[in-house]
Amino acid sequence: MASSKEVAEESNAQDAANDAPAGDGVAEDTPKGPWTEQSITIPSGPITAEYTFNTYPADAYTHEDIGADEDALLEMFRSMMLQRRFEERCRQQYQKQNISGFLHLYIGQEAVSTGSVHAIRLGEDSVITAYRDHGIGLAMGMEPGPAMAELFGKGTGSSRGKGGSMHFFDQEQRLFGGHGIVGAHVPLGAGIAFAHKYRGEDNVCLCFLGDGAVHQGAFHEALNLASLYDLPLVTIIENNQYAMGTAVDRAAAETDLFKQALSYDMPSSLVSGMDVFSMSKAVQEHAEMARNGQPSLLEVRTYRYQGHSISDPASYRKEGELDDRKSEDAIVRLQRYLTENDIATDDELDAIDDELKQIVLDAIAFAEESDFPDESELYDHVYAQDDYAFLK
Amino acid sequence: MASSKEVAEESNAQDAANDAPAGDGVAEDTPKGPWTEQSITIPSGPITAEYTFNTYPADAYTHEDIGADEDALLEMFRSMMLQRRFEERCRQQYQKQNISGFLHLYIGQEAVSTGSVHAIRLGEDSVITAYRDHGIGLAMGMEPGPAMAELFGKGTGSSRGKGGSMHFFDQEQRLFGGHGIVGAHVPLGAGIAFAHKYRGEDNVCLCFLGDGAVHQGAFHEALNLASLYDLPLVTIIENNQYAMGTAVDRAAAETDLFKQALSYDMPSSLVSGMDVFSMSKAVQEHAEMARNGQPSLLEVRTYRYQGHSISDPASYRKEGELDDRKSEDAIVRLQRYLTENDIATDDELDAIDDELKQIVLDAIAFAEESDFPDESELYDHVYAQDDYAFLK
Amino acid sequence: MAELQLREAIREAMSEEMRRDENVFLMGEEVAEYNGAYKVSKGMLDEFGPDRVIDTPISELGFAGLGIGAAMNGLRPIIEFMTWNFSFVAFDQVVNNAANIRYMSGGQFGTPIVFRGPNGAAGQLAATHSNSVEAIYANFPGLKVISVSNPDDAKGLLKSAVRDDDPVLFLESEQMYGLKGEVSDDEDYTLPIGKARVARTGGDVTIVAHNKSYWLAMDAAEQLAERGYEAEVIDPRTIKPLDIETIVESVVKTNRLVIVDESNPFTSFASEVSQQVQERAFDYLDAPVTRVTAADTPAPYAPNLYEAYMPSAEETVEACLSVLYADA
Amino acid sequence: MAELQLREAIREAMSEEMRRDENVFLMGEEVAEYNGAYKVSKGMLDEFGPDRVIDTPISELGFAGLGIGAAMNGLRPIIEFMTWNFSFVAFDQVVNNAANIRYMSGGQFGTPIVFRGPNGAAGQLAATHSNSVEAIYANFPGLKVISVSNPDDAKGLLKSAVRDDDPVLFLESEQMYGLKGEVSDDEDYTLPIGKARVARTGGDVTIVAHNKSYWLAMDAAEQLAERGYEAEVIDPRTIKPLDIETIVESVVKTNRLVIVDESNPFTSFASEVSQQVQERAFDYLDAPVTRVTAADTPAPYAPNLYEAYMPSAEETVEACLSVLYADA
Ligand SMILES: Cc1ncc(C[n+]2csc(CCOP(=O)(O)OP(=O)(O)O)c2C)c(N)n1
Ligand SMILES: Cc1ncc(C[n+]2csc(CCOP(=O)(O)OP(=O)(O)O)c2C)c(N)n1
Ligand SMILES: [Mg+2]
Ligand SMILES: [Mg+2]
Repeated sequence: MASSKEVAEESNAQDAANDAPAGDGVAEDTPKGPWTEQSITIPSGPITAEYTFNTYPADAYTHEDIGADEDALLEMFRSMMLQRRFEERCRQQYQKQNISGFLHLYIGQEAVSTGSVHAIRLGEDSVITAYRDHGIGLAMGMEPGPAMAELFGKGTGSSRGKGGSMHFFDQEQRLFGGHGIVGAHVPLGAGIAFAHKYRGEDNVCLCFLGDGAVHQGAFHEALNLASLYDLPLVTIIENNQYAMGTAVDRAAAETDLFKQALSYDMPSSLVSGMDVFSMSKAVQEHAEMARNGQPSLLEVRTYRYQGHSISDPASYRKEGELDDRKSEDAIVRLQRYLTENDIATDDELDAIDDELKQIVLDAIAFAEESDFPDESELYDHVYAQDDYAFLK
Repeated sequence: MASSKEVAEESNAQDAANDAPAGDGVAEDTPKGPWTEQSITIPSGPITAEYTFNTYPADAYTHEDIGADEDALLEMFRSMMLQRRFEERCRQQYQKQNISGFLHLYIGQEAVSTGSVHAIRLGEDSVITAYRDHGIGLAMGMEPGPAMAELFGKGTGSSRGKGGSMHFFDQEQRLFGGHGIVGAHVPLGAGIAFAHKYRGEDNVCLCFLGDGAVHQGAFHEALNLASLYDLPLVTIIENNQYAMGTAVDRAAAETDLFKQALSYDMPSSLVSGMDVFSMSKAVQEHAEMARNGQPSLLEVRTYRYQGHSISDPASYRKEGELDDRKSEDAIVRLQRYLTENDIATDDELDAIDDELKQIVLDAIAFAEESDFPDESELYDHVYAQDDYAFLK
Repeated sequence: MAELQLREAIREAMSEEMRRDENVFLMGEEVAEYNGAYKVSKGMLDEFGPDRVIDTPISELGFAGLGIGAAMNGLRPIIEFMTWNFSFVAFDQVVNNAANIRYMSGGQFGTPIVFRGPNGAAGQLAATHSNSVEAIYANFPGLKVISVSNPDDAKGLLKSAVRDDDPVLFLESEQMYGLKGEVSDDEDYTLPIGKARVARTGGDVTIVAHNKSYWLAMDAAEQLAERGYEAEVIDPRTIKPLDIETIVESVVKTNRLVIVDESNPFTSFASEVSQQVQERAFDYLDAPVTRVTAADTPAPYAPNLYEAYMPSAEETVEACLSVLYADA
Repeated sequence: MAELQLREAIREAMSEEMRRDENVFLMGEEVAEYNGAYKVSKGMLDEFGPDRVIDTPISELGFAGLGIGAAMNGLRPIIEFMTWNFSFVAFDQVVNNAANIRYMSGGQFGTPIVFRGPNGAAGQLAATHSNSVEAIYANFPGLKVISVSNPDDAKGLLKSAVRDDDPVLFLESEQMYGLKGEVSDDEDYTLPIGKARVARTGGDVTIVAHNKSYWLAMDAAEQLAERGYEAEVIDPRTIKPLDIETIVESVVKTNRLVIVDESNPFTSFASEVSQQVQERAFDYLDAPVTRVTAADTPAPYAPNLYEAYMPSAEETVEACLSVLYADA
């Protein structure tokens, strides 16, 4: 594929021609010695560099293009619909005060999680994300019961009630969290990828972050390290247009976030997050690159329908903006695809939906019936050695 | 001038044409409302972007090109020569144990400090740098006596003996330090520029950092803020090829450091740090941009002749590398220019050199004769209110 | 006097100082268009405009440093951390730059800057969003640290902080932003940094408590009164410089000290007060200085664990009874 | 037993653990090609190769986080901070990620990682390069903090740290790297984390001191002996979890405690030891717990100011004499 990297190297070759600073790519091949390979002689003419970025627009791929059979398609539908139904209930349960603390809903972005999970080797590859983590958790197969119980702060919760909404983890499925400090999990993603490479596995790590997290130094340091060490990492910016109340273009001097890859000699692409096929296609191709030792960056344009958190009225939106985005809805899009291509009827899909609604109700029942953790658990999991004497 | 920024906007215009993400530059003009101006519709074809970077090679400019008369040229020679003679003595004084702590010498990079100072309004514009700060301090007119006394830790030192080698400050000349934590002073530079703009002054801040500091998050956060707020800041990377023992191309995934500007929609240029004329020219043009509200980045290719600090044997260099670089020496280059253009004779220049050597000896004498600070000064300058009762 | 919420008192202090001195500006995440994540800066963008009330990207390290640089160059920034938890990504800027530049420059450059925001646990926000930072920052010479428990102190001390020539860290509380109290409306109302407030006098036991913990202490004092014990409650208000004299004076009278501090206990502010008091009032102490703090664990999410984690009025009463050698 | 420098003992511990367990690797600035800024990792690149001894850019925040992620995914990283001063740009990773992930995930993911490097002032390096960090990090539940004073403890405790399933911060000393001492050459030589060492027994006064300060304490003990006073010197070795029992046992015997800690005093480790001892041994104390620390100022560069800034054996002797109510 035409990637910014290759083109960058072309343009560098060309630079070299008019004897510009050489040495690009040297970081990739281990240098012969610890010394610099760079020239300090400055070329006379201006230096030009041209870059190309792949795009993955919506409505551009069929299910064959992403290697999904009909069962897989229905799985995708189930996955996205489950996320939405689950979170619709979360809102209600928060109002009922069964859920407390922060609650960040993912509604509108479901194609990103579902498409990405479809593209990887679930259970072998690794995933890490920020605090808006219900969607990816469910997409990866976390059980709705323990997930809801975590939101209720129950002992049966996926994190035993210790983490809550921002801290979904699943050791089995290799979801490494669920992290609350913006950008701070991106270096962790690089480290998870590092461990895969260190052990010689051909697994990758997907690291999701928000558009706002691009402005944390941690993101930049991690991307340079990932590129320098050729880590099997796909960094995925879920650009849902806002960081809390701050529009992406009020925070980023360069509003095309995919261009951040240029500083790290990394390929990057721009993807529609409103089409699960586009997401799957993009992540498949970039995960493959990662397996071959080439980290990359994806900017996904998507949209969150709800406020930043349950308490945010989101009055910063432009009038009509929300409806406008909703007209792009990824679930509706897949629904249309399934029916128009006679893969499923509306009735069949409604039946699945009803089933999912029931699953969510059962999850709530499970959470309600579960007990809060035993008080002694306050002191568990602070250290591997539980119940350290000095703690009390 | 053709800058990456303009080209970037071109290429964005063109992007917009094939309806790619709009909104670039929106950060510049205050947006009409808090909402996003960005599109989430992804263009079908790949996106291409072309960038151009100006270069300022060595031996490309005459003294007329940089608006320097003969006096100014001799001033430049004095400035560079003073830095070198001063630091040659520093090494000796360190071995005599009159200087302690860390000592980082600037020898080889003198054209960067002298050329930059020639290009700005000294005393009105502001400057901040890292710990390799003797050169810029002397170039800005710090007196050799108090400078040397600071290295000796004497009460007559420029920072009263409290800072030492890494912490040269000069309130008069507007040198804001002298900072020891790599990269941590770059946000300070943005803040100094912010204050200039806030007060409506047309002054700028030059912020110098090393090639190694590019890998600190602080650098990236500061550049985005500078571009977002249109701060009068010129960020100058003194790429002397090594960060301690680490060659620039062993630390940077993208070894063309000037390309870091692309992430922040900022113009950037590549400059030879081995020619004081090229430095002056580049800083003049970019300082002018800054006065007009356009921050920018300069990558300067230069070289440090000494080890990282006095204790570093610098065995990481390639064989012959040092001599190779020394053949580019900026002082020799200016000397040649002055004699070849009959601006000064070798004898005249030697006379200046002898005078400077004596000035440095006098500075040492001044430092030697000065007293250490009074012990009570330990508690001064912790807070504005000196001698806070609670301190003791 | 007017009755104001804590958030309103803070806003009034900032607005008055910005009217008084045009070198004062407010910068932080969501402070302008959004009117503040907790509505502390509500309306300030309208009054002062986007040049003085400035939204930032999520770049604490960057804008904390920007503020320090601006302070070195003559301005008086107020930098809001949405919460103090997020100051940890800016930690180096605060402790190495803001704290040391005056000293390292031999007094040539000062850093008159205020960093402010809510501190401590604020409900079930889990481990990374419940940090109490006063002890950590107060360890660094060059910094001043204030932590307030009510609107009037908040206004008077924040105005002093803005006028102070040194870096001041000003700690508020998310859960107290709605707390109401009488506040002076004098435009020049300032309170001295470094002076504690004796909020309740009593001769039996001294309780030192700041920020939210102050209210636990007052509650405990009431309960003790019902049992016939009079507690003297002292709100230090300033963590550093600490008004140790006022505390020692009280302990000399009561001979007993309990410190309530919702931080994790190890190397906490409570430890410091204890050390200083036993050093200066050793012969007056009839019982060990006792602290009531959060558990030495990260903050859990589950409501019952969270309750067990946080210090309570009940634990404070128990601690007081134990130093009084009275049975609970 | 072999006589090794501190740096050699640390190197031996790392190398033995890397031979024992291939999941252990070393990462940091200048650790590989340059053989370590202080030559601690000399020769390790040659033995273990560039995949296990890894140079980094100057990105502490990035590679500290990378290490934590690698630890979550089954490796056992040793992350070297060139000095602990530079850990402040990585502060959030250490205190919010390394410390909390086990807790937040309900025990699903651990972070077995060692962060190590020299701590404290190391001569005239001025304010930003002389920080002592033990108190700051020990405030955070989930972290373990070790600070060593000699080669043998360094080897035994670093090996335990690498084998520990929790994040361990290991504090060394630039000025002690050349210090020689007898070191066990048992490949499985480990020392328990959380156990103090009684280095010198005496019945008159207890001195608690770690890292460089330990040697001040031993020096002071000699001087006191000449005056007829026998000091018991305890090296806590582990800052957290603190072996308070050993310290209290000694104080019960000596009835006097002096803590030497080269950190800035406010909310220091010394404050914590003081608080815990007076709480547990109140009735045994015949004098106030007294600390000998650095001045409450940034570290100055000038040699005479620096000397005045740092704690000394003389101040330690004075402090002991004062708690002994003997005149200096
Ligand atoms: C370092 C840090 N600063 C501030 C916050 C407060 N905060 C939580 S979420 C958020 C917005 C993040 O936006 P984005 O990265 O776009 O993710 P999204 O919420 O859109 O999914 C902010 C500022 C934080 N958690 N961490
Ligand atoms: C945050 C931080 N990490 C590490 C160090 C130790 N250190 C001091 S200078 C230096 C190398 C910096 O190299 P560069 O930025 O290229 O500047 P140069 O020394 O070449 O002028 C390092 C790693 C530091 N001072 N600060
Ligand atoms: Mg967002
Ligand atoms: Mg360099």
